[in-house]
Amino acid sequence: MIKTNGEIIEHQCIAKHIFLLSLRYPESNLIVEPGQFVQLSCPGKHTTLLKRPFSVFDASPNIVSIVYKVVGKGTTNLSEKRVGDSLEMILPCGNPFSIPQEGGLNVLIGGGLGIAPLHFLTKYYPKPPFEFWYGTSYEEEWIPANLLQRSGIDLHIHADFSTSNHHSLQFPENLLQKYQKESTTSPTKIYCCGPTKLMQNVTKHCMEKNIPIEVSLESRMACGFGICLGCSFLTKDGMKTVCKDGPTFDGSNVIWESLT
Amino acid sequence: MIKTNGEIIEHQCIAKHIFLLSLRYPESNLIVEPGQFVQLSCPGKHTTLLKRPFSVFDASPNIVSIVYKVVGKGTTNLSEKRVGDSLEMILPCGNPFSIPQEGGLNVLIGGGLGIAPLHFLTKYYPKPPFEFWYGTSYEEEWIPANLLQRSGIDLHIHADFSTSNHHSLQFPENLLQKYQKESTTSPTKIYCCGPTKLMQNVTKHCMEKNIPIEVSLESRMACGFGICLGCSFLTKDGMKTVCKDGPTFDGSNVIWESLT
Amino acid sequence: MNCNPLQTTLQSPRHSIQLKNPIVPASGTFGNGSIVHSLYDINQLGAVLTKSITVEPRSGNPSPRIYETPSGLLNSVGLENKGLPWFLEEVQPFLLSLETSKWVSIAGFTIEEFETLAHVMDTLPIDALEVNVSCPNIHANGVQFCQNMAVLEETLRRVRKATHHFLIAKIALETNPLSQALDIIEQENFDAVCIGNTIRGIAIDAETRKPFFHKIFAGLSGPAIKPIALRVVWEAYDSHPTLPIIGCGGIQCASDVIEFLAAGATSVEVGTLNLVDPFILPRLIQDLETYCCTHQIDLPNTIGSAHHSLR
Amino acid sequence: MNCNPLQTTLQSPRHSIQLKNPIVPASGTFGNGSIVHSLYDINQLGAVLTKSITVEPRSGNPSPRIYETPSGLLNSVGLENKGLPWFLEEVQPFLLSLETSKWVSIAGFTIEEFETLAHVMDTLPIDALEVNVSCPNIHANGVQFCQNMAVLEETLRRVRKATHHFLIAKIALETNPLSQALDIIEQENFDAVCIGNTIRGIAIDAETRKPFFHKIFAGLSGPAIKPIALRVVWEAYDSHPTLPIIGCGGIQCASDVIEFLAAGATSVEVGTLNLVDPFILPRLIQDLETYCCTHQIDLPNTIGSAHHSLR
Ligand SMILES: Cc1cc2nc3c(=O)[nH]c(=O)nc-3n(C[C@H](O)[C@H](O)[C@H](O)COP(=O)(O)OP(=O)(O)OC[C@H]3O[C@@H](n4cnc5c(N)ncnc54)[C@H](O)[C@@H]3O)c2cc1C
Ligand SMILES: Cc1cc2nc3c(=O)[nH]c(=O)nc-3n(C[C@H](O)[C@H](O)[C@H](O)COP(=O)(O)OP(=O)(O)OC[C@H]3O[C@@H](n4cnc5c(N)ncnc54)[C@H](O)[C@@H]3O)c2cc1C
Ligand SMILES: Cc1cc2nc3c(=O)[nH]c(=O)nc-3n(C[C@H](O)[C@H](O)[C@H](O)COP(=O)(O)O)c2cc1C
Ligand SMILES: Cc1cc2nc3c(=O)[nH]c(=O)nc-3n(C[C@H](O)[C@H](O)[C@H](O)COP(=O)(O)O)c2cc1C
Ligand code: FES
Ligand code: FES
Repeated sequence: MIKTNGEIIEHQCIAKHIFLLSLRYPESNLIVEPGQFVQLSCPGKHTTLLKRPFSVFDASPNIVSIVYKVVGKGTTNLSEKRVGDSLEMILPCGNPFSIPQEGGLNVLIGGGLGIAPLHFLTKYYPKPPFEFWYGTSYEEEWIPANLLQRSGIDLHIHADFSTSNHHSLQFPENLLQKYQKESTTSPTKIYCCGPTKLMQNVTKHCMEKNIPIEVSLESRMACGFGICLGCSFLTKDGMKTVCKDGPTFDGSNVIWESLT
Repeated sequence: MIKTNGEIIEHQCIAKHIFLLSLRYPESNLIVEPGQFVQLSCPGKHTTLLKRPFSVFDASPNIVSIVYKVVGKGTTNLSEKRVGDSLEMILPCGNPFSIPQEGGLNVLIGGGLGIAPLHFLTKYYPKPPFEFWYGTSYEEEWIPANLLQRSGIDLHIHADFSTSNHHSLQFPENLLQKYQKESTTSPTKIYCCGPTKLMQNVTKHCMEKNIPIEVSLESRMACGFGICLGCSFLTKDGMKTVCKDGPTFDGSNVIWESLT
Repeated sequence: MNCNPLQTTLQSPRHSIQLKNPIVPASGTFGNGSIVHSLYDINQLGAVLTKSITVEPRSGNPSPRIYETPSGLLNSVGLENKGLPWFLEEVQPFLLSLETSKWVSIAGFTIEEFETLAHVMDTLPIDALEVNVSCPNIHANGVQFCQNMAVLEETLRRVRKATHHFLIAKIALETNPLSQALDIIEQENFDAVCIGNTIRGIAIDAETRKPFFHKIFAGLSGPAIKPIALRVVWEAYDSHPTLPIIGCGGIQCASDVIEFLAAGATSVEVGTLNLVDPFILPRLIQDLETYCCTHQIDLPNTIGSAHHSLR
Repeated sequence: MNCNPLQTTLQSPRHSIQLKNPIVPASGTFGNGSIVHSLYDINQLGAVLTKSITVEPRSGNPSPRIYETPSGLLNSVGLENKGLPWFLEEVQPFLLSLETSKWVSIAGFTIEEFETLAHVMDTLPIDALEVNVSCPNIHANGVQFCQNMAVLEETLRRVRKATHHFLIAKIALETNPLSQALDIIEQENFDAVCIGNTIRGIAIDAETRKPFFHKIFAGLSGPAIKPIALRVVWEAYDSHPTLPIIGCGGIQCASDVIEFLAAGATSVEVGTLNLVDPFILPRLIQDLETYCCTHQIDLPNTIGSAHHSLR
């Protein structure tokens, strides 16, 4: 984990209130893996103190990309930055996803911007077969498919705008049910990232069907590297920090009620 | 006085730590006169709350220019802004200089960035004859002569780097003495802007020689338009605010000791 | 959409004043209103509140008087004002010409001065008198009036006797014990409390390593203190739910106003942000209107609602 | 240039500890040091101070625990820690392996718990014990230990009896009356005071108009509170010039450190800024060195210098 300055080399609006941001930093030997995140300082008109956590959407040597949605002070500041501006950041933070099995069928379920770390997973591990299910409740927040496919892997993208429920709870259940009816092989592993309620539901489903489930959790964070206990929550193995012990967890270990 | 957004259309480093910044704003009927200032918000990496006061260096319809020196948080933020960025500002603030007499000899004495409002004075009133004396203690902070002359008026610029005293106290005295020896006509009015000590000295000289003296004062400000009394000081007419009753004052009215 | 009006009522057992909306400028950060009135029509504000007036003219503290802190402001203005006779001659006519609630702030350095001020103000057709008991009492070693319970009680009693006006006690956020001070405010028949004034802080010039202000101590205001002001409002509403509270400290946007109302304030005062943006108050009123519309809430039900949510 | 070393000595009548420099992490914002030690060598710090330990394991408060305020941070971590036996087993070996001053923070909810903790820590070869008397006392209705003078006195007395360590009392910035609390700290033979902890604040979610934290109240830290912390340090040095003060509250750069030293602190603790920038402490040490060099000052003469400038 290092602190560095990232120079913005790409910044584009890809959906309503949603931006793709790529930053180049000088350190060349950094390994950034899928599931990890960056702590990005977001200075500007709106005063901010803490850095903001964003999942890595893509990374290559010296470059890290995120996809973010404008929701408040820091992300509003961010949206006003331009190519050439530079931002302080800490990276990589947290533990990556476990390595997807090459032979098996890895199913990725992303709700909203939960897509970000899953996209990087498909890109980082080109070999294992993935099925990528992506849902969002608002059509205008849909991330263009070409961005998700630009890694050159053949993805199965299932979209479902039919639900007005903004937690998109139905979307994975519908799909999981459909999947289990139509498919012959069962997923060897499910990776899920999105709203907490979504991850909780998927985990419940997976535990019933005995499918290994890995989730990437969110929490209000201060430090992002395990020293403040601002993001602690209860797991079956006791208190854990989202930022340092996670954000990737075995879903079956999470005590969902403790993640308000 | 209005609040508006200024878009940066020009931003260049013109001397060590010194920048020329021009902002374009939409309101077209605003009259901005020499001696007035703008309150500029300076957001960025360093947290600022209050706007910062800067003398108007130049103005034309819809455009205002300042010359500023990087000394702290806000001006550091400012120096990182680029053409196309936009900044909130309040303008025009304060009272302008009185109108220079057309027949007489108006002598302008600027120390350091005190040059800014005086430059605008020469530009705004093309007719009266001006003699422009400009001093700075640090050669590297010298504002290029072409910037001061770009208004097309023939200026007499007297520079004096010989003093190591960083308040440049000697420079105006030397010049005033020299002037009085060599010249036949006495100045009809002196306008002075610069470090407080400089203005105090020039005022003393002028009062001795019975020359009308107008100064442009500085102070720590909060509001910049007369409602907080943060910039009040004692004059011979009682307490006055630098921002609203000034910043231009008859030098002989100022009680210099009250301007710490 | 069905939009509710922003009217709010400060209602005590003996008095009540209705405001067009809960947005009031804080004393000392709005001049006496006339400068701002040249920028926009200040009659749209919930009330207009003047700079604290003292019996004698005061030239205030030496400069420098202003020091910016992270998201805050230290000021050492020192209650500069031209004194009571000047107020009556110069400020009064303008104030009385306004068509909104008219509030006057008074400050004394002795109990007698407070009494005199209240007595003189009693004859003016103003709507409320804000009694700045967060200024130092020269008889009690410079301790603030609101920090010494016996002094506070005596001061409020004599002010109450001197005037029939709607009376607001403006206390310091550090007031201790808060609950006792509020008891006194209620017992002495004050009609509302303003929570609160600036918090005592200092600044040191790192270059010279000397105190930045001649008087060493200064008052901290602005967004930095908001979480503290909000907490004191919460505590006051919790212990004294029927005493109208005017919340003050660091307000800069409509959601800040909503937070103060939800914590228990009936109206708010905005200070430092007037200095940052002279046009903030009308925008706050507008944004508040929009907020109430889009969230389909009305003010009476919002006041104290964060407490009710717990029950 | 002739550069003076940054060494500083916390010197009480009975004890003294020497620090390489005045920069110490504040408890709870540095983990127990091992994570940060993987980022840089924490032996370069003036001291290493652990997260407050309690007798029993505590899971702390429910999430959310963090709320950003203008230039500040409200936290409701609630002293989460794995308890004393875990500390002895897991933290102690790492701490004792360090080559700088080793400080342990203890927190109790009863006087007995403080006593137990002090007693157990007495046997460890650590350099100082910071006693977090700014946490709520469950016997006194949750009032902080440092806010009830009788409780404070009894607590400090029993802790002092239980250990021979260098003892630091960490008090709240709101401690009232401050001077009396400092008298007690000196009388009970504590060796230093840390000023101070977070300030009580609240946050309300404007969307739901409910308290943001389950426990309603939370602790405000960060640059927002610096002018207040600096003021309390100033007052403490003014009234108790021989009691070593560790200044804490909002420090983010070397000039902040200089300001705390000039106000009377012998060393400082840095909290929230560790969370913003994990590498801040070594940079502060470097910048402080540069500052002292370019300004040609040494630390011993800087401590309290803002007071001396007035005489
Ligand atoms: C491990 C992790 C990975 C994340 N990855 C992404 C990502 O890839 N893309 C993305 O757009 N966002 C991501 N987030 C959420 C992102 O951090 C927040 O949206 C951001 O911090 C909001 O900052 P703000 O200043 O704009 O909002 P603020 O002004 O601070 O708050 C506005 C609102 O934003 C929400 N919010 C604030 N902080 C958080 C937080 N830490 N987590 C969730 N919601 C928050 C709250 O609803 C709050 O009311 C991630 C969060 C975590 C913890
Ligand atoms: C009427 C008026 C006109 C001015 N015109 C100009 C101008 O044309 N060009 C220019 O460069 N500067 C001008 N100044 C000064 C300018 O406002 C300050 O340099 C600026 O506010 C510093 O902001 P900062 O955030 O960078 O400094 P901060 O971080 O706030 O403070 C750093 C240092 O800057 C100095 N400083 C801060 N505020 C002021 C202030 N209000 N006045 C003077 N010094 C201050 C102090 O030495 C302080 O220690 C003017 C000031 C006034 C009152
Ligand atoms: C420059 C300045 C002058 C002030 N003068 C007064 C005053 O005369 N009387 C008073 O009661 N409060 C005075 N205050 C305090 C404000 O009214 C207000 O209580 C305080 O600033 C907190 O609110 P804020 O954070 O919105 O500024 C003053 C504050 C500032 C910043
Ligand atoms: C997340 C967090 C956890 C804290 N935990 C403790 C603690 O366990 N014990 C303690 O004495 N202080 C604790 N504090 C208070 C800090 O040590 C420090 O006193 C306070 O944050 C003020 O300093 P700062 O403004 O530099 O952060 C904590 C502060 C924060 C922000
Ligand atoms: S955010 Fe600090 S421990 Fe996770
Ligand atoms: S800066 Fe507010 S009155 Fe001049």
